[in-house]
Amino acid sequence: MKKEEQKSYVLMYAICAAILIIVQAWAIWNEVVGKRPWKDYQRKFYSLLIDNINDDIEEEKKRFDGPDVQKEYQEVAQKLEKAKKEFKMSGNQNEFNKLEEAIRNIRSKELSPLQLQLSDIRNRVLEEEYLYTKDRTEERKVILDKLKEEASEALSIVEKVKARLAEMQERKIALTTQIEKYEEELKPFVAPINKLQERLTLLTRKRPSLQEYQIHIPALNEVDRCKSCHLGIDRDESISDKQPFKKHPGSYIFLKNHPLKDFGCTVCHEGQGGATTSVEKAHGEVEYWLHPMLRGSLAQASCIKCHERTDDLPGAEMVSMGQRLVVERGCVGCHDVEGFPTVKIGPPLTFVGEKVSYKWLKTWLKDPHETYEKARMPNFMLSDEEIENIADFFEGLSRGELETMIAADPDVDEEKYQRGMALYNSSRCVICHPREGRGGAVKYVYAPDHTKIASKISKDWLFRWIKNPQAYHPDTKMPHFRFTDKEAEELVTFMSAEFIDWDAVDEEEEEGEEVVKAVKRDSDPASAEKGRELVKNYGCYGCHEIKGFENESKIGVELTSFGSKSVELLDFGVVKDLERSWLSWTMAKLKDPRQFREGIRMPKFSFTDEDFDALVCLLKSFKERTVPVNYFVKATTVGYEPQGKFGKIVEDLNCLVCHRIKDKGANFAPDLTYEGSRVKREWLEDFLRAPDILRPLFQQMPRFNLSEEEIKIVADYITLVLVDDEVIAREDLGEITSDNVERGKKIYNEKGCQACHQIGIEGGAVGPNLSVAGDRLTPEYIYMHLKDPQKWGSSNVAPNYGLDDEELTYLTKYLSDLRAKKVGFLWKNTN
Amino acid sequence: MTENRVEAENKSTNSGTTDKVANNACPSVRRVGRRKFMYYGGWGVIGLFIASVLGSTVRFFFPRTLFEPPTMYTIGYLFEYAQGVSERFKQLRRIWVVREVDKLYVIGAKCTHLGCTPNWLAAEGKFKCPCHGSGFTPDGINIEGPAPRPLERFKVTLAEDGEITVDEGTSFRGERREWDKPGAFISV
Amino acid sequence: MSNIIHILFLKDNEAIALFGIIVIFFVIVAFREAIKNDRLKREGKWPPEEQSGKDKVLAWPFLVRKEFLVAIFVMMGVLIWGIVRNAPLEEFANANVTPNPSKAPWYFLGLQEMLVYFDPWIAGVLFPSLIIVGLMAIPYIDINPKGNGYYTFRERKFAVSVFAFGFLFLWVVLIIVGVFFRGTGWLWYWPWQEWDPHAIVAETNYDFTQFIGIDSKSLLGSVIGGSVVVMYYFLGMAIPYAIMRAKNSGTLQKLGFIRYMVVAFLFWSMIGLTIKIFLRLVFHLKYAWVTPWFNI
Amino acid sequence: MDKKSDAKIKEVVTSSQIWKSIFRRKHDDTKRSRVLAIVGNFFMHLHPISVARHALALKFTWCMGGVTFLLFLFLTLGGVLLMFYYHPTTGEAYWDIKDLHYSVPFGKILRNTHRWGGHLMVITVMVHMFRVFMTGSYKRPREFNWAIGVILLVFTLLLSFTGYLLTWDQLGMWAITVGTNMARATPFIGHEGPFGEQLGMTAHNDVRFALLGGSVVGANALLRAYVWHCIAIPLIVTFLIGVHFWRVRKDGFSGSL
Repeated sequence: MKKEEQKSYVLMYAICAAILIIVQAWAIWNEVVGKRPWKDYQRKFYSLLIDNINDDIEEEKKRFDGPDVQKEYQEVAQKLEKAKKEFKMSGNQNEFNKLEEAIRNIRSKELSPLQLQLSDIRNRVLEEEYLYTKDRTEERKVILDKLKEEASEALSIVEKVKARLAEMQERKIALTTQIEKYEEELKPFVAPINKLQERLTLLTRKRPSLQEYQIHIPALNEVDRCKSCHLGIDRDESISDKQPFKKHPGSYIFLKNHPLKDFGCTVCHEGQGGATTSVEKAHGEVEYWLHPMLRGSLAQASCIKCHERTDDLPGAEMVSMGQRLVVERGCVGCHDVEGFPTVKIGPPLTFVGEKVSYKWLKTWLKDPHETYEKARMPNFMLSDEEIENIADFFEGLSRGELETMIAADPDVDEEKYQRGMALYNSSRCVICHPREGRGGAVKYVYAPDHTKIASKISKDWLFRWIKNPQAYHPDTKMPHFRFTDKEAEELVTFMSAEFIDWDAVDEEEEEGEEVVKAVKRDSDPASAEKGRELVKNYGCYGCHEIKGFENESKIGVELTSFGSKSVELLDFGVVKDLERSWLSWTMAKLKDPRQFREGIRMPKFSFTDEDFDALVCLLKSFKERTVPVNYFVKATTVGYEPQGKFGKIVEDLNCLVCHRIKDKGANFAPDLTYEGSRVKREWLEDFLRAPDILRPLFQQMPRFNLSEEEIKIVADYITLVLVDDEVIAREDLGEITSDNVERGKKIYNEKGCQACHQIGIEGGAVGPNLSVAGDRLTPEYIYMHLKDPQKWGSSNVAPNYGLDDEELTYLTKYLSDLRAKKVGFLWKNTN
Repeated sequence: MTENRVEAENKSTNSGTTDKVANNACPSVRRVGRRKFMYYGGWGVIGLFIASVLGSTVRFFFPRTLFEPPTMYTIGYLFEYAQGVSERFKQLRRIWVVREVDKLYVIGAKCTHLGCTPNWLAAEGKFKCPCHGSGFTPDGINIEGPAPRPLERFKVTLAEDGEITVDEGTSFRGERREWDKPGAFISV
Repeated sequence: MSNIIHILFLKDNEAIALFGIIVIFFVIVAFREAIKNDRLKREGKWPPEEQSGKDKVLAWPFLVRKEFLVAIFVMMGVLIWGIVRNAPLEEFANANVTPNPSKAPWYFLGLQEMLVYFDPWIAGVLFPSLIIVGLMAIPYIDINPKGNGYYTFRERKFAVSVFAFGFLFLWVVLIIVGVFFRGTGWLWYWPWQEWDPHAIVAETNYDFTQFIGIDSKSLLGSVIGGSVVVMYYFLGMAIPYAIMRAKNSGTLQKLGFIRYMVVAFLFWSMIGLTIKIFLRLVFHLKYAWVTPWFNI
Repeated sequence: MDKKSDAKIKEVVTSSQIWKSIFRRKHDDTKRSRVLAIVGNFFMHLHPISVARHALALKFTWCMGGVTFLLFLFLTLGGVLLMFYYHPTTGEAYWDIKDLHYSVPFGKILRNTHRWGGHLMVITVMVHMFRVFMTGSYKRPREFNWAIGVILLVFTLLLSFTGYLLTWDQLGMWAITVGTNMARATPFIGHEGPFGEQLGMTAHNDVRFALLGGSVVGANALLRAYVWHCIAIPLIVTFLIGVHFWRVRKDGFSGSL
């Protein structure tokens, strides 16, 4: 072994040093290039931008070189040449130069020294003034006055010089008016190209340096650097349809209302706004970042952060649908969510034993969607034994008054049957209740399918139900039709003969059972007790009112902060091949709730794919709000409640299931907020008595058989309360004469109104029939409506034609003149 | 690294090694030459490394992004300003908005002497800096005290919706006759 | 297998893996050197010429150049490490959400692992204090003049064994266990097992006196438990003392009574720690001594 | 390179006034100037003039003490740089770290090396101690220096520990929570320790409260960790390292038989 003194480490030293410098180079590369992907994107963006501008220039040039444009251009150019020549020839140029010289001279030699002198005097005046306020001696006063005089003198001199200057300038300008005029005229020809060229040179010579763009919003405690890659996000046009160069879609709704500088990106889209080193990190799709980016419509989950109400919010359709679904489909029956009311969406089961047949109950429990496609009740995937137990339990829920369950009965009095059918039609049951999948047009009303209803429920119950639905189910959406006992009986007769499940009848006939009249059976108490336990276990009382379960608490997990639940807290159980993310878990859970392990009680819902997306979107929004108060958008109208007797009728008839008044209710039927200004009282009363055919069949309002007194209450309320001040203010529209009616008709035809509206038997069926518009609508309303159709109710699809006042007046008069007698086509009530 | 010294040491202290050197003089010389190269090369590389670390450190002191108030902002609409000097945005943005008969412009509230914030003395109709007594006319021209040049003006433009936008990134200096340039004012 | 790689690159764990490798490497180096030296000694070749301490070499340049090389090497390593691997940064601190598992910094994981077996005041306060005091006391209680300045095992069997046990087993191994074998819910996971936050393990522990049918919280239980602990220390100290005394041991004479007591107390505390771990793992012993104020 | 010109350049450089003003004396390859290189240089003065031959061997010293010191210097410098972009407040700390990762030039590598270097220093300190024990180097006359070393070990752990919280993330926060929760079990002065309750200790007056400046890991704890980590402990450690080195120089390297 060598002694230490003889050893040489120089080779090792050289190697280490070399590696060290390489590592340092690596570190620098990493810093400058490796971790800065946005530099590449920005370079690409600018090159794309230049390409785009080049294309535009080419196009502009082609346009400019076109013969027509060239001809015009040359003409003006020649005129300009001539003007210039004249300017030179006539000696104007010399004068121009002289004037310019003179102006310069006056400015520098006269005005500047004078102004300096003036400010000096002014300063002295101020000083003297100050001193005078201190001692108030006469000498000072004298000096001060003298100075002031001097100052005003100097000022007048300055003013004079200025006036001279102005005059000279005017003369100077006058000399070149001709040239300037033609130059102005030439500008539009070359302006687009010049502008583009200017942008191009700016981009190629003085391109913005590659840099991190940052939006810092202290109020939101937010730093977004998204624009570093998405450079074109707030441009008016996309320069490429690929990310990250695209512009923000739907920018009218989103970016215009939420300027980037005040909102940034992550307040809606989440993700890791500050991250710039890789795409995954920036989008927050990495470990330890709790808020991965909400792409596309999922970003609607953030609307709720600030917007108290989303149901009318454009661009928030998905999340508002989710909000509706959560209530409509009974999610809140099992899960507590802050801000959502607890509603029992199912019918009460208090005396269900006397309502439905045992057999039907069993098929229903097996899978509600088999029986009724639109059923809201989910499939609990019960075993046959469980079904039997529950059915036994429900069978016992009865007052025991009904000895027999009499339902379907095909052999009935023909006359009664016919009258029942007419009543069934005029009551327009089919608007809500589908028959073999047809009908049921009202959104979000889940009325049972009538097809096999006779095999389901007892006649007696049906009779009582039709007479007064709210007696059995206070929250039902079914209106209280004012049927007489006779009418109700006819209806029941018709229904029990018409809506029989013939398949089941065939089946039973084969089995040799009693077909129609199923005798009420006594249920086994032990089985019923088991059923009771099952009802408790599955939390049926979340949606249905069931006696004995009034004080039970909801069986589901609270969802208030579900959106921010971390993946570790989600139980994937036996499912192995699912991506470990919130999104995929939630989707899987909604689609097949029980796949994770045994013993999960959540049932399977029949949602469409759209529903699933909407629910996931809403669930994502369930997290604590963090926006400052001034970002919060309160609902514009506070809950309107119809008052008094009118309110009672509205509740009884469930008017708001279809109509909307002051932002409350649905938008299936016309908005009634300003109905008082819209329709004439006489027509309104007639309509309530016997609704006219105004709209296509499935939208026609049913006849509720209101009493005269009730009709008066409703009409009073509508004409007095539901009015718009603007419409009332315009009462003076003048007389209706045949002359101006004719002119109005001409406008009507010119504007193509008949394409959508029907008058008599002509015209389209998109808009309401206008044959008796004059009877129905007030002229003031017609006028205002024609002026700005969109303003009057969201369902109005009528385009705004931008008619002037005169045209409006004539058109109004024409329409007001459309009355029953004039058209000669009397509309009869349907019954 | 200290090989040349080692060689010297060997020669001076340990006579035994001289034989070796004598025996194979040629390879040794070449070896020494290469060693020397590596030695100096090594120091050069280390020097480069230290220099680049220092360079990186200098770069470190220049952040890419700042958390300062924006230099581009809006100050409302034309009709909100009456003739004269408005102090509406002095607290928030340190500017004065001045409206004359035919134009509107924005003056930065920063004395051109040593950067203090002057006061607007409405009664006397001038800006007065408390630090060294510089005075400026309402349009920003220095009239008294040590201030070397007029107050600076910032770029103003009208946005599409009619809001006035100020861009502090571009300033106009009176002594350079920049106040008549487009962008220095909005004509009313 | 993928699980262990996952755990390896979690948080600061790669540093701990490196720690393990470095420790193993240097333990091998140390004991190889020690055995070599011991052999030389036995063969009478001691002291070797270069360890005489009289043969000196100038610090400049021979020491400095080596230090410089090592410095370059270390900087290189740290730089590469810093480029290749990012320092951990988890979610924003949230006092309402405790990550599972929730671990102390790695060098305290030995202590955290001890928390499984002892109450916090022992594992987190008493033992760390004893470790610090004990370490500082080493030069004063190790009166063996041999082995000063060279690796040896034969001449310092007791000292090296105890230290190696304390450092390697009670410090390093417990850290490794805490880092790599303790998963969600601080449950034991083998490297090939996946951590399951929903896993359930039934574990019931018993106090010492419960084994003999006496309520550990009663006075009698407390007295019995206390006497067991006291007897452990007393016998542990007294018996070797008596034996050495009987043998007329020179070591004992040199140590003196106070030094002996300190050594014995520290030693039996260390052994007691191991015994408790063993009893917990095998017999599910919870506490040996239960009092209203503290439990051991 | 031509030897003559080489020598000439060297001559010119070393005889210039600037060179002389910095290096004080000539550095030629004589024993005397080599001795003076150590004695006369502020930085080199930590070394003895000459060392035992066996102490040069890496397999003897493992160079762990030196590496620890090197890392300490490196961490101090890097830490000073990191402080330029760090605000020790609960609202900003985490985002500052994120910014170091994403935006600050060379911020990421600086933070990474600071973190890994910190771990490495804890490792090297432990291994250093292990080596000192194995070579028996704590024995007379170096007992006191060993005690200083143990204190330095403790402070190294504390340095790393206090640094953990500064990122204000879940890892740091809960590591500190778990770590400091042990302190509340301190006998007598911790509110959950033996006799603590009897002595009137609560979560608001015990030793953990003093450590955290509150009953939970919050804004005060962050600021305290920051001050301890960046100022107090480095000062103490610097002082102790001085004593440690001074004792090494005075007591000499171990190994003389």
